[in-house]
Amino acid sequence: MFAVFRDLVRYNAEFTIGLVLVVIIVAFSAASFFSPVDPSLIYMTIPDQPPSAQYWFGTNSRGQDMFWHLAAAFKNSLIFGLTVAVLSRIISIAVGLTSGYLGGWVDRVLMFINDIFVSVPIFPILVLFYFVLRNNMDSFTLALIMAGFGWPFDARLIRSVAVGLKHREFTRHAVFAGMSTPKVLLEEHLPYVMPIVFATFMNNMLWSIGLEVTLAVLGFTNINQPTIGTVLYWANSHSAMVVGTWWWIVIPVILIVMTFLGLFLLAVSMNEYIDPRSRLRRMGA
Amino acid sequence: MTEDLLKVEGLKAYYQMNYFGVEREVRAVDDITMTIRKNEIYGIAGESSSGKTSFIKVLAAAIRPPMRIVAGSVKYDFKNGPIDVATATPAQIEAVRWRHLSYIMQGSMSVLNPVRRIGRTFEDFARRPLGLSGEAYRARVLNHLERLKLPADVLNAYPHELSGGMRQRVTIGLATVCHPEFVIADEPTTALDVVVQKEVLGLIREIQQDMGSSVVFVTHDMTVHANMADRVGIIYAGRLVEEGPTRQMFFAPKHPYTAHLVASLPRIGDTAQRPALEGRPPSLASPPSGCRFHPRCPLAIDKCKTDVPPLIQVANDHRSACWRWQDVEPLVVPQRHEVMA
Amino acid sequence: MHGYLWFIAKRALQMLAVIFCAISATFLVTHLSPIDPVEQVLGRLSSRANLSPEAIASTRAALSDLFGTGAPLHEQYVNFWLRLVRGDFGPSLMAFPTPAMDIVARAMPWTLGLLVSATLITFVIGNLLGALAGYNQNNRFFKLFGIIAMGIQPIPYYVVAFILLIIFGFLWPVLPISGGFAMDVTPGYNWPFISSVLQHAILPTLSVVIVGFGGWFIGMRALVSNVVNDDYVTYAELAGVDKSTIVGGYVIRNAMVPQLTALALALGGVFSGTVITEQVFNYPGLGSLLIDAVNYGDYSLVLAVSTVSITAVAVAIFTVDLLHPLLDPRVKAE
Amino acid sequence: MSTLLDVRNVSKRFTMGGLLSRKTVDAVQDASLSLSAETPEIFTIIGESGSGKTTLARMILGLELPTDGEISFRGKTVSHRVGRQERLEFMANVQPVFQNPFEAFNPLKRIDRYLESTAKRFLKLRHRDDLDAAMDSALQKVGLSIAEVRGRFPHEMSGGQLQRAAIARALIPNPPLLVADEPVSMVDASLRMSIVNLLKSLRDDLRVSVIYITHDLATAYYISNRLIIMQRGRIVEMGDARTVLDNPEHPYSRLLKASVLSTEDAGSGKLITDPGMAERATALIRQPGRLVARPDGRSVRVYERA
Repeated sequence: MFAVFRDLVRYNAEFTIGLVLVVIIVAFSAASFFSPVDPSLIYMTIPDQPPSAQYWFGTNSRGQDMFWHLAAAFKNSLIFGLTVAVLSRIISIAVGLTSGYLGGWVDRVLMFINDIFVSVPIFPILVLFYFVLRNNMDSFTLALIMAGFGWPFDARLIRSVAVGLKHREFTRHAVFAGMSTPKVLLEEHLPYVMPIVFATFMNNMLWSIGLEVTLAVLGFTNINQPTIGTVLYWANSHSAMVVGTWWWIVIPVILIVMTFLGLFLLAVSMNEYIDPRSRLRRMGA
Repeated sequence: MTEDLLKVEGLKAYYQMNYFGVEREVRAVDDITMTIRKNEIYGIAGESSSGKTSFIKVLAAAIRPPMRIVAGSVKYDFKNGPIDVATATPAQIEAVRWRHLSYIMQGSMSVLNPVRRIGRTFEDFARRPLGLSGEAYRARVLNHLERLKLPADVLNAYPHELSGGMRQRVTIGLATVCHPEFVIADEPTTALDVVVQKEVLGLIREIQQDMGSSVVFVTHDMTVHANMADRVGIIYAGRLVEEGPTRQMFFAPKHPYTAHLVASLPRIGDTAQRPALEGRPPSLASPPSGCRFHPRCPLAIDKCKTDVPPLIQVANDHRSACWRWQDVEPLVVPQRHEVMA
Repeated sequence: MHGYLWFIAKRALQMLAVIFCAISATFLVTHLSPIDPVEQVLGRLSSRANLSPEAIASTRAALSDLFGTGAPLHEQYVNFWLRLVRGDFGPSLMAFPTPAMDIVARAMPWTLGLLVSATLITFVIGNLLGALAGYNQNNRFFKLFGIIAMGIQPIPYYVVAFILLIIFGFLWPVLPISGGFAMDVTPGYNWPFISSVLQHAILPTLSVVIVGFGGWFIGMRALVSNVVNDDYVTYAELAGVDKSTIVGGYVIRNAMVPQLTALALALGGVFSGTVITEQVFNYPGLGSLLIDAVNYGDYSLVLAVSTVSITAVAVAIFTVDLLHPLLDPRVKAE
Repeated sequence: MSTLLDVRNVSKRFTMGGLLSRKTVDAVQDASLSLSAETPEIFTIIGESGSGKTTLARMILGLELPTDGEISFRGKTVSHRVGRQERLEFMANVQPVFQNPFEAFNPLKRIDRYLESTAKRFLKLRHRDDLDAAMDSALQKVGLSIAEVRGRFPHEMSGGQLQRAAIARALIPNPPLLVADEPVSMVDASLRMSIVNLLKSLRDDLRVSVIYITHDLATAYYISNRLIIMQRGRIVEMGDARTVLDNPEHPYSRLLKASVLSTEDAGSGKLITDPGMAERATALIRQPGRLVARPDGRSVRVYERA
């Protein structure tokens, strides 16, 4: 595992850039654990200060030090993304492996449900949830709902691998060696889908954080909790660009782009590492 | 004496790979010299990963990275002039493709475009090299299909609508419709059932005799070679270890590996115990020193471990690369047996 | 042809099932939540002074009818469907007493236009360039293009729309950044109106195109670089088949099959993106409508927009699926 | 004399397509055979692709249920829809041998893991020493030892070693019956005979019966005691291997034999099969006919002329 990591860093520029970006963002958000101020409080400092030695990222119109505020926002958003990714990975692994291995009507039913989830436009649904739940919708509830919608693409991907594995002889061999179905799935098949799980993990984080940003910007989440989205929401509602507090918008946007680019590059380079055909291409180049 | 159509000299083709910093060199074809004559079927036999597929890729001028020709020449003497595919430019190769040099690729399912009708594929492949237009082209194709015992309406079919045998005949048709001088066939019958296999083999032979062209036929199945080839060459670990007229190869092999291949074939009407060859084919990335067969060879002596045996003439038209070729005996004496139909 | 009919029947059934399940889920969400939708809406309404008691009463009646509050759950469910199939979502609160459905119908063409044009542009250009990039892997121009596409692709719709807004609203104000058409033109089939509509559509479309493009480009490039290694392409190259025939008839043709499936799967996401884009550019489509309705607490309208968009996306996916057998003859044989 | 395996009038019909566009394929039709418990033998099922030989094998392993008829092993019906305990009991008696030795083990897992699981499940062994002893004794039977296998991954072993290890794994519960589905069709010539010879020695030295499924008449002749020849789901000829293959009676059996490429005329280039032969054989596909016993012990499918 370490050797793979080392090779990726050494020979895959995309992976290295992605890793550097993600490490920067993670370190930045981890800084919020040492924050001298409670980031949810307002009017703690002089408002509307441009970036300076004292306030690295400036302060906003609500009197918050943007450095610590953004650190907390990124921490919350990353935790949110991780939660969604972990939960939806569990669902997609369970559905994908079971569906692919058992086949028959179990497969048909699961894939039918899967197709429904794929073709439902999630945004109106999330808005509907917000509309009904209003202030009862905290970020964990939102994560649960999004995990409920974030699995079907990847479950299909995992299923297609599992179908292939089912017909490989070692699966039947394992069965005739007396292994039970859960054992076959978890010990024989799971290792094969782990690369997919890792790669889709990143993509899923991107997707959920992006969606959270969107909802928050529109004011459809708990706007008092600092997240990437709520930062933009408040900047918008104070017309930051118009009144000239550009750092309130520009710095978060740069950080967002770094986060998304970093996660995306990690996902892409891992995908490439997994796909044997592109591996072959690489050798030919 | 018949004329030579292809002369391969000192051919070395290696796979050179660099994957995430790990460099690997696989010597798939390691110093092969041979000739192929006009109007003959030359069978190439070898186990999987012996380098036989790489070798015929070179013959077919289908060299792609990571494979590279390291040394040697592959000279054809076509009617439109000689060409060395090891050094020829893409345009020169283009000029001989299909008209003079054609190729039947392994796996009839995957070599046909799944979303294109057979007729379109025929047009793509054959229209330009044939240089015929309209009716003349159509007549030529239909005539060719008839010879392959294929109905005319396969032209309207998609590959997935045909049976395995039909598909294989279509690929043979594609490769032979231009009456090329040289056809390379890579395991064209491996996936077929025995009955269909015999049919298709018969067809290839028939067409070869009609056209008077040369065919290089590659398969690991020795019984196919016994029935198809005029001459057989055995490749082991990237090297040609023996070649000779088919009959001599089967009844008087002069290399222990060939002797073993022939002996291990069971026959109906004969229940004598058949020997098995232990060990495994060597890795082409780090082949054994000396004779590459020595770790599995029952006749191996010390010299075999250090010195590479040259391919020398051992009988009329028969060459072997073995220090002890004079001691090689057929392992199972072939019995004459009445074949009942 | 028989196979094709079965294929259509199967897909149609699937579409209906999607619509049915999604809308049923909508019903369940609103009913399983601890909050009574009717009272919740009315509670918010009473805090607004500018609504007449008449409007409130009529809304209470419509909502109670729609949700059948008080009746057993299954009866409520049946009622809900009965009204839904008639397109009756009750009156909108924002524009009382206009039926919510009418407002949705008015917003629909804007979104549809944006969605269809943006998707078509993205799909065609993205796939074309992606295919060329996949086939000419060592071309510098395409390599650079790929890097740019990769960089833009993961950025959320909102951020891209926002950046465009900043550029064209503040830094270089040459394009209209708000609304569907200018105030001073008369809607109808006249040139000033059409040109105004087109101008106003540029930025919203562009933001959807920019985000979507990268996905298709990267996807197609990867597919093509795989197809290029497939035996039938290698074989055609060995046979000296025309390069243009190979690219068009062999490579792109085969790589398009999975891309079409991907298009069907992407439509839901594109719709979500459109919603956000509309909000940013204040575009008079379903997205802006949905957000306004949520902010206003207009239950009927929210429900109407959700239902219509779920149905529309399902129908769009169905339509794309119908094209599938035309591209892949193997589907019919299934 | 007691029967080990009894296949009685077994048919298998597959339904393709969805609810509306139903299409049925009769993979196996009315097949019967039985193996005796006292005399171990290699019983060969010969057929081309689509003959139903693999389906029949899958039914014997209990992976597929017959649509009609019954398969019983030592008097008990074979099925996968039974309790786990009963299924394990069956698996302890009937074990498969796989087609491709390189595929038989999960490339990401160690080989001994399969052997250990087998010993734990079927022999109910718990202690390290007992497990090792069971594994080693099975490996010895195929010419390997635990030392050669322990801790190794599939890619570290040769095809021959892998196939041996797979067979050793199957032998751990001392099953009286092995089902080998095309065990040599995917391996190189040099490996083929070593596997075929091993199957032979299992029968002769360990008294294990083997159902050997193949399309290759030559190896069938070489190792089998009895055989059946299947054409499109039907058994067309059945009997002693030598009797049948030396002088096949059914037109399809004759066609198969005539299509076998022989090395006896190597170099003479004889590749023509009498075309009437193929016609006669395929003409019979749709007719049911019935199996009739011949004085030399074989049964042949005969057809009433209309």
